[in-house]
Amino acid sequence: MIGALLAAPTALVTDNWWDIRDLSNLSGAILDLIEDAGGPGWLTYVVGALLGTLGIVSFIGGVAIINIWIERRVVGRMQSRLGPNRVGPFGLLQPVADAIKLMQKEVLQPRVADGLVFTVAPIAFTVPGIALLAVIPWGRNMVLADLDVGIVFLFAMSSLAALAVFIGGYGSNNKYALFGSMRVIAMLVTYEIPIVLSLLGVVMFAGSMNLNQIVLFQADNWLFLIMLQPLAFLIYFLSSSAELNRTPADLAEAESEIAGGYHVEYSGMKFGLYYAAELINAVAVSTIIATVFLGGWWLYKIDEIVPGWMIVIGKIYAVYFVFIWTRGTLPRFRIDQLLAFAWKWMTPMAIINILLVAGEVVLWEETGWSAGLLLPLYIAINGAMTAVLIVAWVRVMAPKFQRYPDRPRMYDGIDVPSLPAPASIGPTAPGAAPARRATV
Amino acid sequence: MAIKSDLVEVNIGPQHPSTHGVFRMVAIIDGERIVDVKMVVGYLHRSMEKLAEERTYTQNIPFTDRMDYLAAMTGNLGYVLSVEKLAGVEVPERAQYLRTIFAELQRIASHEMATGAFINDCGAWQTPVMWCFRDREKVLDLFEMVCGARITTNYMRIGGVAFDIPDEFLPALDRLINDDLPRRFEELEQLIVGNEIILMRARDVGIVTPELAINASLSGPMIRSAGIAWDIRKADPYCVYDRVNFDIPVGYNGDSYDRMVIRIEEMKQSLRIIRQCMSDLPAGPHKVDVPLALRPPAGEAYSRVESPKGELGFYVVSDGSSAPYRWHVRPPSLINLTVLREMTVGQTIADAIVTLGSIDINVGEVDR
Amino acid sequence: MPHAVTVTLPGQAVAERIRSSLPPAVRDATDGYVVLEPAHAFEAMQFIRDDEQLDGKYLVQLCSVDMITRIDVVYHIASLAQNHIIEVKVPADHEQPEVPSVTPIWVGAKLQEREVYDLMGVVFTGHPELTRLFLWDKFPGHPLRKDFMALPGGQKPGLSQFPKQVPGQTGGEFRPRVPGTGE
Amino acid sequence: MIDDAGIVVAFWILSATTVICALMVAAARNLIHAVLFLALTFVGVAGIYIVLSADFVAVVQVLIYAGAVGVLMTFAIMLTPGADRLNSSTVFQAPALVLSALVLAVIVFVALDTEWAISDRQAFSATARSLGEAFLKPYIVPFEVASVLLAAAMIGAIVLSREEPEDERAA
Repeated sequence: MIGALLAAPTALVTDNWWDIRDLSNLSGAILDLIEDAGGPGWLTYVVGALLGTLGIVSFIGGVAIINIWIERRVVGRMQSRLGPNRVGPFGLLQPVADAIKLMQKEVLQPRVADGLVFTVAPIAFTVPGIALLAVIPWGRNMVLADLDVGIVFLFAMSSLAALAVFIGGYGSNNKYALFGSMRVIAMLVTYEIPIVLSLLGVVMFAGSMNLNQIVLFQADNWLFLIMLQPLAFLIYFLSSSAELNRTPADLAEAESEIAGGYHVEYSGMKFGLYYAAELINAVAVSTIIATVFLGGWWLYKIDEIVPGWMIVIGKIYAVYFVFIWTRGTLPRFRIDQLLAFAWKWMTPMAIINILLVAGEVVLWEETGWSAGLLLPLYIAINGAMTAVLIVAWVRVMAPKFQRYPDRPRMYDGIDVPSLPAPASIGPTAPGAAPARRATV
Repeated sequence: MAIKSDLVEVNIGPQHPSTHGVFRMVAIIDGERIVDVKMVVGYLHRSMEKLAEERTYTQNIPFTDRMDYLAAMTGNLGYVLSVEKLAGVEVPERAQYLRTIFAELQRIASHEMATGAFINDCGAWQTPVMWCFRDREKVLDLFEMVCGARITTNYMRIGGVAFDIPDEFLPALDRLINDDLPRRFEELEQLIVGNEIILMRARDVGIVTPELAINASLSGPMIRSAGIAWDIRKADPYCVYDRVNFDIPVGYNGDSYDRMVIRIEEMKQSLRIIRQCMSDLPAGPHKVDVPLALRPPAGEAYSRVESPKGELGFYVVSDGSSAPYRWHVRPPSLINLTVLREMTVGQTIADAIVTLGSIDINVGEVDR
Repeated sequence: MPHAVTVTLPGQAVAERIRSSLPPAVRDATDGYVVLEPAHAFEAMQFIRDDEQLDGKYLVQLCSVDMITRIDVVYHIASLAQNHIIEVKVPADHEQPEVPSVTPIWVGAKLQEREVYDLMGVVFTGHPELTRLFLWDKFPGHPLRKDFMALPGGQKPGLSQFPKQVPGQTGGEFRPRVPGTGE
Repeated sequence: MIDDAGIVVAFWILSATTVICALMVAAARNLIHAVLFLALTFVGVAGIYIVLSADFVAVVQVLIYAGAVGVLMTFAIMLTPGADRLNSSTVFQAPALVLSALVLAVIVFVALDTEWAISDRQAFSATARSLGEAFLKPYIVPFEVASVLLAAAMIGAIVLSREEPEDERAA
């Protein structure tokens, strides 16, 4: 049996149950068992769905725990410190310890808080993150819900999260939480538009909104969509990092400003749920990027040997590392700069990208030239266009900070210009210049 | 027609992650814009000036550590210089060089803390803070090697320094100054200086005009960021500052970004000073012995030192007895806060936090 | 250029300069400082700041000293351009100390005057917002005054090993040490 | 596909939740709870669309209604100053009940009386592609007119709620 497994690197995935490269064989075998045992029709349907959800929920549960550890270690290494290494070997049990601590902590609820909303909010915030994964194809025929409107389903779920976060902040009836939730809503609503527009470009190329079709498109044309659509990838990455409240856009729980944002009043497992939800949403967005832009379970012929779902997990962690990386280094935008960035930079660029892609797709459909000739040409065009557009946009829209050099000037002695004293000195001296706004 | 929104009073502090200690800022805000700021200080007031009147001149030295606990060496130095001026004590050459070296090391440690905290207020999630703290730890190790304490050093004495440096101090200092810190500062600069997001967050935030800077008697990075080249080490040189050459950085726009960049540049100038002091460090006694219950002649003296926060002055009045009759400290942090209202009104809360971070106050010195 | 050193202008020169335009303002002058009449202190300060020769545009620091018979408010005013310092004292009565505020001249004095009011009890007329800076409003008395006794019964804390008290002073009323006598 | 039993069961569950949530919207004491139940009703309606195999409309329903309109409602409640957050009981409760009972009666009568042309169930067909073509081929004009109208409305909203920048106010 092992021989067959090893001898079949080139053979397509065999369909006997122990071939773990495609888990759908396993679930298929279980369903056949029920069938042979004479179970009613709807039972196999229900059990099939249950098996799928069981797989996804266990994946997301495990990943949420492991990611706490990975994130703290990686950010630790970036800050030239070790990160958790006390609890268990290499600190691996640290997330488990955190989870247990959070579970046994008492859940405080402020007296003035609104009970129903206060409890529903964290749950409503976690569920969309998990539901997002139902649509992701993990293998050639390993997908829980092969929706034909996969991409729109992803947008729907992320917009639900916005409402949940807002009522969480509102429910806890605390000034800082209100700030946090107002900021979150402004940000999420603003950043949904660039997200939708950027993925539109991808859908136009792939010709279908079904995620499995998108992966198959990339498999057939032997390229990743990130090469074809670098601008869409950039826009999607930046807007989703804003949507996930991760630096450089973690406005919602900006510790230094509004200490804790929307989950400031939460404690115990409710806060644990918010904390896990953030990680789950981050993983969900990384999976979307991995599937749509980096080719899901397909990887240049390797997916026959290595199981598809392992490739997807590898890509998830590649994208997730970049999220951690930006979180470790970049400071935070201010709320008005962030919103201006979305309206004045991301949305127009996404629209230009869609126009270009429309032209290319029409050219491809009408002329009917072979993909082999056109696609490399498109890759070159799109890459050049991305670079040109970004440089031009920076030149046109960038705030004029450069009027002062970045480094101070050096004096070797004291030099005090003789200045008239400000005319009249009230409590607020008129000498103070009005705050010149840094318009973005 | 603007949306009518009523004013909300928000307490920033005293228990707040970014107010550098127990400092409370009551902001009246309209939406996110600040309409008025009221400062509440005094949470850390230990009335040191009253206590000092009960102790001899030597017993007062530990007070200066605990005032600006991030720059204890410069605190000691300031007080000791004023008493020496009052009592006319001559300090040996070696002590003067050692004092300069430790004052500059303390400036590096304090500026590391200030820059790290400032970037943390801008929102960078702890990474620059950790880098700055790692370098600051190295400097504190040197302090520990010399006087046993890292923060409250209590190292200067009237007439010199408490202990001479051990033999392994100079090689450790040489390794730190010449091949470790320059690389670290380079790393820090690449991460921060010219970083677009920090430019967007810190440029044109918390602006001080030159006229206001002079009139509000600001000092240190605050007055230099407004474009006025004023540094006590140049204007009124003490110790060996007249024998070493170094530059003072001056900003253009008087905003938070200028202050941050000035602090980084000052750290690099401190390296230059320490190198020159190390090369011509003379031998000889490290202290002139002064009676423990020194009785300076009746009179008064005001002397000042360029501490990392600004001009730290000591006004000591003596009535001939062994305890100072009056012991007043010019607190640069408190006086730099005079313009907090002018800098933050009209800006958002996020800017106010960044401005407060850029002023770099130390609540121990504000409240004394 | 040669290393500048901050010069402390002798009191007599400053007094001459002030008397040239405000004769009654100066009470007396020693080589270290100038003593101003409280009544004309504000105009004198205004003159110090606006005069080209004195050019006192930078208020270095402001504090008060309790001289038992009176309370001196000490100002150090500097000119950054010409790099010199002037020390000016304004005496005020010990029971009801009343000194014109210089905040309209230098904004820097705003917080320092509040601190002096808080700890020494000197009332600065004309100060925009004269409230206590460190202590809470209903704090009894002003701690930095010499007669503010830290311990009941007149016992002074500290300095037990350096006998400073005059025999018989332990307990009972407080006999101030008059400065200058060194006893 | 499963046989009819699953569909019928799903339909009854979904419509039951939708109706209950709709009632709760009216009966909830707190306005924010009302908005939450409103969002739940929209999700219930989306479920019913799925049962009718209109998958694109269902997902868009969740996206537009549950996501955007829910947030819009909460914002509206938050930003109206002085609006007390409780469903105050007004004097019109009785007449409102009577009116709604009447409307319910009419709907039930119409539903029972007319013969619906009940077609047999086809397989679960994907509707997204056909919807797209319908938008751009036969109904291109109304689609463009609608988008122009929406753009105009958006620009109007921005102009209305824009705070005059300082210099204009000063001029």
